[in-house]
Amino acid sequence: MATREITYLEAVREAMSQEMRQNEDVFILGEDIGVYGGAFGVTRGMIEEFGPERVRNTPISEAAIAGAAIGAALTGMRPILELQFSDFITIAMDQMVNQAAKTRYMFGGKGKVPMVLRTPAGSGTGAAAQHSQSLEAWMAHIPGLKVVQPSTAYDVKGLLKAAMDDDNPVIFYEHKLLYKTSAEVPEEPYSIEIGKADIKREGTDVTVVATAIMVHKALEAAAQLEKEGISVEVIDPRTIVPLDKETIIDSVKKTGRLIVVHEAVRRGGIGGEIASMVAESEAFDYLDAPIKRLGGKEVPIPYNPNLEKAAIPQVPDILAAVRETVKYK
Amino acid sequence: MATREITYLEAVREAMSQEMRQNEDVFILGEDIGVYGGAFGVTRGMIEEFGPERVRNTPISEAAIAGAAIGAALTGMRPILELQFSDFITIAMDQMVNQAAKTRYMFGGKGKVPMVLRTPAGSGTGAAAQHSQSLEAWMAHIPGLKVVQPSTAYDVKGLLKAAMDDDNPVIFYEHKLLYKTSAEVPEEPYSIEIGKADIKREGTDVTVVATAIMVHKALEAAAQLEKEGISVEVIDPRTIVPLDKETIIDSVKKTGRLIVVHEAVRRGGIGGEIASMVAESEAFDYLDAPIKRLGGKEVPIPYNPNLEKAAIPQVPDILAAVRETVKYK
Amino acid sequence: MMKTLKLPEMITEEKLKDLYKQMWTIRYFDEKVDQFFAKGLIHGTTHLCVGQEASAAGSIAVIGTKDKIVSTHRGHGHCIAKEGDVNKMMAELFGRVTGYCKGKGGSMHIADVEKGNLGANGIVGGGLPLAVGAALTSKMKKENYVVLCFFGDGASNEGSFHESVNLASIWDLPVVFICENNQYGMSGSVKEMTNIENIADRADAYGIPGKVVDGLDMVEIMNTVDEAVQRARNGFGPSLIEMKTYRWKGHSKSDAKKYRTREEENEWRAKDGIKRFKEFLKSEGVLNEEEAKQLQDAALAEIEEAVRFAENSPEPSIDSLLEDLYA
Amino acid sequence: MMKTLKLPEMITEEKLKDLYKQMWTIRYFDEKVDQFFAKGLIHGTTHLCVGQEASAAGSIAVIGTKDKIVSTHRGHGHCIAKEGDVNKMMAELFGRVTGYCKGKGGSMHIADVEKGNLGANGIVGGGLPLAVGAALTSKMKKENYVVLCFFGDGASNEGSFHESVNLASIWDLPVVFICENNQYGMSGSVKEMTNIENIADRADAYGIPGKVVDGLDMVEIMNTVDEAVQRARNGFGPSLIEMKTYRWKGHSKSDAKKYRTREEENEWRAKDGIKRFKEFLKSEGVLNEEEAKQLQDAALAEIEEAVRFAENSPEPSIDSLLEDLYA
Ligand SMILES: Cc1ncc(C[n+]2csc(CCOP(=O)(O)OP(=O)(O)O)c2C)c(N)n1
Ligand SMILES: Cc1ncc(C[n+]2csc(CCOP(=O)(O)OP(=O)(O)O)c2C)c(N)n1
Ligand SMILES: [Mg+2]
Ligand SMILES: [Mg+2]
Repeated sequence: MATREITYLEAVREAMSQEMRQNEDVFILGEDIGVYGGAFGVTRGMIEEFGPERVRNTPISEAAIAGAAIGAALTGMRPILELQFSDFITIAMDQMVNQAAKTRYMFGGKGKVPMVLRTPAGSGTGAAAQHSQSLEAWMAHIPGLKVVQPSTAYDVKGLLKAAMDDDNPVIFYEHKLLYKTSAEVPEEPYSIEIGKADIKREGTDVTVVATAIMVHKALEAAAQLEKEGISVEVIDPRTIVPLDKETIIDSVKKTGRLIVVHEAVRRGGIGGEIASMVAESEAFDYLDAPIKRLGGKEVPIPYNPNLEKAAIPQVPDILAAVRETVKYK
Repeated sequence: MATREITYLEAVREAMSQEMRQNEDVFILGEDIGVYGGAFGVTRGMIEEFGPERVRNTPISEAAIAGAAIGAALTGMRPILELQFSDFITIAMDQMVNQAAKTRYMFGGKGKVPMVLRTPAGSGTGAAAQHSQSLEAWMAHIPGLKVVQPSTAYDVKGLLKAAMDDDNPVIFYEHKLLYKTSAEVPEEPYSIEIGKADIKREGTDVTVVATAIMVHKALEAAAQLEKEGISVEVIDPRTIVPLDKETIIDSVKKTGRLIVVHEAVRRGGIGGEIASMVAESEAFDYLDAPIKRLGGKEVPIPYNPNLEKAAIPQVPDILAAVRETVKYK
Repeated sequence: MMKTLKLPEMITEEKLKDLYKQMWTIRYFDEKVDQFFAKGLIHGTTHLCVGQEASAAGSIAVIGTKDKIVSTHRGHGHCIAKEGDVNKMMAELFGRVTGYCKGKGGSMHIADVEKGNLGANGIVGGGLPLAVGAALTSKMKKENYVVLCFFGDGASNEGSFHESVNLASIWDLPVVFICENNQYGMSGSVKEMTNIENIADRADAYGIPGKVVDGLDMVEIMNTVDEAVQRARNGFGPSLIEMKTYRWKGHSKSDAKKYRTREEENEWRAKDGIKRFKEFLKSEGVLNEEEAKQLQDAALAEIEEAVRFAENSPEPSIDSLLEDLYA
Repeated sequence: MMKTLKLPEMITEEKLKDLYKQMWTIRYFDEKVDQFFAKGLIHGTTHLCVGQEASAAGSIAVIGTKDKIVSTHRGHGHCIAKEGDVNKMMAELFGRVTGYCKGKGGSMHIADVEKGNLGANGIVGGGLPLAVGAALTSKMKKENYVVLCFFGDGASNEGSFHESVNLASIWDLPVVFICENNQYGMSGSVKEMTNIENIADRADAYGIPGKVVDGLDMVEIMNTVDEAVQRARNGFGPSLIEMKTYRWKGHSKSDAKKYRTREEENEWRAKDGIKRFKEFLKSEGVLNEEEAKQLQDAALAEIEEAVRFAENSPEPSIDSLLEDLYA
């Protein structure tokens, strides 16, 4: 397949556009996704290609637009809902959790809700407490949803294709700071299985499971640590529901040490799930050190850029955690 | 203090009534809490004593009534919001998470939101998927909230007093099936510190940390296991934010084995947090077996009573987990 | 016969008789459920629409199989009217594997997707956004179906009502919002919980037609809903129809009904929509007393059969717990 | 002087002059912020109210210190009008410890609880329920204050609008809902996003008065809000006032404004509320051109001082990260 370097943002747009060209049932709805191109410019140009019927600018009504996506999905469409900031899922929560996630089960296996809720998450833009959260752990707690967190332009295109092809509601987190990162991405559509982790870097001394933007920080840390003679394996789960337990467990069995890193607040974050899953697994006996979790501090994301950075794990935090873990006897 | 046996439900009502007699600023608002007495009868008789101004029947408008409580709290009242079912926090989520939890921090330490959101949680009443959830892990993930889950009539009265006295937003989970359980409860108001676990039963072989109704199931299991010569320590954290890490860690250092049990869906539940916290602590070196987590299955709560029971941990599950854990070599 | 009054085209004499029977089917179904609850033979909770049969039967009478409905927690009547199978309904309430949801949903989650019933809903106001979405499909796929979206007076104070009606309005979607105003939420009266005369007046806030109808008058219901359905089908967008009605029973299983008086209950009971429909049919010469009795008896027999069906159906296996989640 | 027009009692000549200066303070503040953003000297995002000064200044002019406001993401004007301190505001935008929120909140979370500004809000429609709660306190504690609740045209499509206005109405709470209709949300025009002429017409859905005012006409604003405030203060409950206005700048930091035309922008700019107020004051003999110039210059000087203050203020220490969460 021919590839070229494009950004994460372009990859999202390309995945949607290619799908919409192929499948009449796919459409997007969301706030300001029309001529404005969405708050982050992801849909820019799409209304021009697909028209206002398939790129539907909505009122600021998160509950109704989420429900409209669900109702449309239940009756044969395959909507993509762009939720302007992932923090606003608080308003669409009832529809996503009490309707989308449960409909099929409550109905005894009838009906399906093939929709993707795409939404930018994370801090780093100075948008403060109500526009910077990482709330994926909430969604991961809800049976019936799938939860995806791509970290690269390559992954985001393939995972979005898989999400659009999935017959279930998928919550698809795009990290704001990743939009401008780029990678080699095939021109043709391709699919990355939902539920398959990616070993972003192989290593032997310690396993670092990192999500979203933390994948990049972990890789940066790993490159530095290599110089110190520490070999770090970096695993990007890519999807947290379903979670690729096997890849993680195998890695820990090899390295004997595990650090989990995410941007979301540590307390109650998905790190607890991953760490516990490993500790309960056959990998327990291979653990040579306590599992460490790095995550956001127990505060809302502050506005000041220095505080904002201090609120979430940074490369030095990962370095310190790895060093401490490998030293553990 | 004089005590008598009253139910959990009566204890909740008594705590509120005593507080309202004392403090003019305390009032309750919620759906059908007036002559109807609330969906579970908790406020029965209160409108007769305190009148419709202080026992405010609201429209079915969860976002507005949560926000009204927050706004009232911010300006000097001390509201108690009765949310009819804890599942409906999905509608009040933006107000609780993006407003109540963050206001003070966003404002740089100004303003305070002294409110209690009381809400019945859990399954067991046949009310199915949208009326039976245990979503406390969501709230525990949000800095700025406190999260309380009392398991006995005694605890509920003392914890509710502490919650009403707290100057921060407290999410107070009452388990539906516990309403009718009773215990010796002092007549006078008393306070149980938020953040203090209770060792509900002492033991030496294994620590079971259980929340809400699972405390009772754990105690039942412990009683049976005693006959098998297994000594189980049952710890009820009572509040999951703040969490009394010390009591749990000390117990695990003593027993060397830990099982965490909650009704909420296991994946992404607070069990992961507790298990990881212990695994990261000094107790790691004392662990003689992998930590086990028991929690709800990865499905919405089904309607059929047998399925409903099978969806969450039951006494036999705890028995099996304990036996397996103590056997681990 | 059928000379004095105009009725929608599809409402033949045959259909009128069916509707009369259907109203009884609804009533008997819910009366039976009430008894089983009282005896503790059905668990969970349920919301009965005894007294409100007309709004379900009359509204759904004017749409076809391909049209859709979105129902509520008080949804047995809607389901029956939308060609629902009372056996499967009763079995569901009994938690049996032969039920609509294989015993997983219960009263609040009965759905009949094939027949266009997109489901009851345990969340007050939860169905309105879904109805908008279903109507959007109709429009985008040019399927030309109409969605009837039922909700209560209480639900009209949820934000989802506001957002949904506005959205349907600006997109001209084929949905008819039907507020079954039975005067109360669980206990909060519409008088206390709103400051307006009619919920239908809220239509103006969205630039759509709003109509108040006597929710016990089948003729008025059928004509008004039919007009709104035609409007929707022809691409002119949504309407809001309020049906003034009353639930005879308590809100759900335990309700001392302290929030209303005996007198009020009796007044409304006297206005019984079924009796009224019978009088109408008799006066129009469609039905005589004897035929009426036969239809009523047939309805009862159906319900009794449904109970037998339910009772004789097996419980779901525990293994089925983990099934049916993902498509 | 001041003979031709009736104005609310508290609007003395002195106050009129203050208001004129205040409008410039607001404009200069936001113009300055705009420049700093363009230069990348302020981070995050911000929403400027250049062009909309009148609705903030005029509305807040008729309430007192003990009264309260609930503001929005486009809240600099409200804050300044509610006795806000531009030094603390600018310092906050610079993320400094001397800012209103010690650098933790930024533009969208500036609050001045002591002065009765309950805060800007990053959640569209997020402030309405809070305003209802603040008004409830006033009523329950008999504090007799009134709450002005600002929100945008876009916010009027959020469920929280509906729930809040209904709740305030049935409880007769002292709150005045002020919709600053600047014709657009981020990009969605009010014409596309609603199907009605005026957002104020939604008042009927809650049984409260609804008024449309020219949001660039200080006199009309002051009189209309004053009437609603008096109504609220006297226990007659909420009102909904819509102010037709326009934001001159883009929605937030990057906005190509493709959703509107240059002509439209120019038309609205020509209607500048500040210029209009000056003409009014001149015609009433309250102000002459020279005094006007002095007030305007004084406003600019204040803002320049605010910038110096902000620039010279220290950043918060990293240690402060974990402070200020719990009371
Ligand atoms: C979001 C939500 N809030 C509250 C409830 C509890 N509840 C169930 S039915 C009901 C009353 C609904 O009133 P209305 O909409 O008028 O319908 P009715 O019951 O009268 O048919 C309430 C409060 C719920 N199920 N969902
Ligand atoms: C709940 C929510 N949805 C969406 C946004 C993103 N957003 C911020 S301002 C805005 C437009 C608001 O429009 P309006 O209420 O008219 O206020 P204006 O910006 O015009 O002053 C949007 C969509 C948000 N902050 N909160
Ligand atoms: Mg009702
Ligand atoms: Mg606007």
